[in-house]
Amino acid sequence: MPAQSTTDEDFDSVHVCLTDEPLEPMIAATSSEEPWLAHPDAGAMLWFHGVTRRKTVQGDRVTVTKELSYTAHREMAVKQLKELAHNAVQEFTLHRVVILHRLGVVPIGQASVIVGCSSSHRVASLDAVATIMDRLKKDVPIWKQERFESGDRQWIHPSPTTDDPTTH
Amino acid sequence: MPAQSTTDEDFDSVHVCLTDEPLEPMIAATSSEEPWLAHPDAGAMLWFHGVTRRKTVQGDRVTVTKELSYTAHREMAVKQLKELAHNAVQEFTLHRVVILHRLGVVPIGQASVIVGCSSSHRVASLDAVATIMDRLKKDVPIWKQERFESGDRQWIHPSPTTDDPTTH
Amino acid sequence: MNEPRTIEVLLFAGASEAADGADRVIVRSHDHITASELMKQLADQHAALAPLARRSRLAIDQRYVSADHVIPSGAEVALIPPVSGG
Amino acid sequence: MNEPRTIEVLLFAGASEAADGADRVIVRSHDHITASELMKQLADQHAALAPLARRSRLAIDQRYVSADHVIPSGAEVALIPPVSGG
Repeated sequence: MPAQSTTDEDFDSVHVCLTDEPLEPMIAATSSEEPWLAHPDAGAMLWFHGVTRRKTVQGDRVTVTKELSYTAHREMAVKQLKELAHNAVQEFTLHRVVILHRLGVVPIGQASVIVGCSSSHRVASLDAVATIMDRLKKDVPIWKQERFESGDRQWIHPSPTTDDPTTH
Repeated sequence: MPAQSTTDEDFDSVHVCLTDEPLEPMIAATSSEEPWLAHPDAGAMLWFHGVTRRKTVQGDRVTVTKELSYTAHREMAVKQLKELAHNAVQEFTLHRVVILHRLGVVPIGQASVIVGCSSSHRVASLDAVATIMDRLKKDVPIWKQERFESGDRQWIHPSPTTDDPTTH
Repeated sequence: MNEPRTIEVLLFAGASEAADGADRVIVRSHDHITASELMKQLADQHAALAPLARRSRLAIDQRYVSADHVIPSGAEVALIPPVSGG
Repeated sequence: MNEPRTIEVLLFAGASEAADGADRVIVRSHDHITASELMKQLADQHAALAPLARRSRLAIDQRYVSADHVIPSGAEVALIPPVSGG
């Protein structure tokens, strides 16, 4: 949706951030009162953390990841994340949407992406988080490089036939 | 599933709590490192908060809730929540499950229930949280009393034809 | 067989409210009674509970039981009205 | 018309790696060129980028464009290989 379709209220309901810093402290700083998702008419709040995983199992093959590193077309990615968030507010009648994505090296067990939604009922937030993640992984110009324990490094450019094996 | 079907590893993966205290500080105390959901092979962590909502819209009718109050068959509810969590671990191949439910008065904006899941991929956690909430609301002996701004109070005993209007 | 017996039934939420706030009621019954028979006697002997009891389940020793389940002596018996947790 | 022109194309991730780490390449082109024509010229003039370019999209001023989109002069042009964020 073009920017003119978003209202002021809609603007306030969205928080998007692309950062080189760890995401967990940003969430922790607000989590006890959850101001980012709080709204008196919100009956459901949902936080999704996409985290760097150690092991990837594909059939019989197990690969061991040391860490992931992310890069982006930053300006375009922020624009697209905002658009994605605003569209989700409209489409799923959300009260709040938060999308945070980390760039640079993300060690095992830490979050590369955090998506938060609040809505009157839980189904809207569950559907919205699923949809936001699907669209983010399809369209937003962010790329991950997998760094294996073996020392090998590989940029991930999934095609319809070779899926991203490290996906959350 | 009967208790004997759960292994030690399975037991460690589940954390269930029924409490008269606010849930948010329990989560905040662990959220920055998330030990409850952390696992080196977890690629996805999901936290759902079911929160007391101010307004309930049913067609043209809007009711304003002052607060909710919850009661339970405590011992039976804890047993069932554990069983529910263990079943979800098996069914959705989860690494961790957390289910917290608050009893007593829950003011607007505070959580009555928090469900957390971690899994290798996000779809498993999204499906698990949806399923756990559906089953919790169908079978676990916990009841809410709605307390309106008008002073009226009403125990909620949903039937197939009259759904729970205050549901998350 | 079928000796007279009293059974204590735990009440919660709207059921407790319907029984003027009592957290349990006594049902006069007999041995070898089934869950569905007990539900009928409960409704007969405590009319205020009848409407909600019709929509409730019975839990024996903290498990839901089927209609033909025979209630063991000494078991915990609980009337579980439609739940609304979450 | 169709005056000679050079177009700078931004590179990311595997595309930048294929260009020995460069964050952009120059494509010799002409005015009124479309996105699909530019993609072809990019692949012709920078063979190392060809395999990935075939699977990539073009973004003009930070929006994905269709194959027949004419590239305005002065626009930001970016080669967007299949993304893998999240």
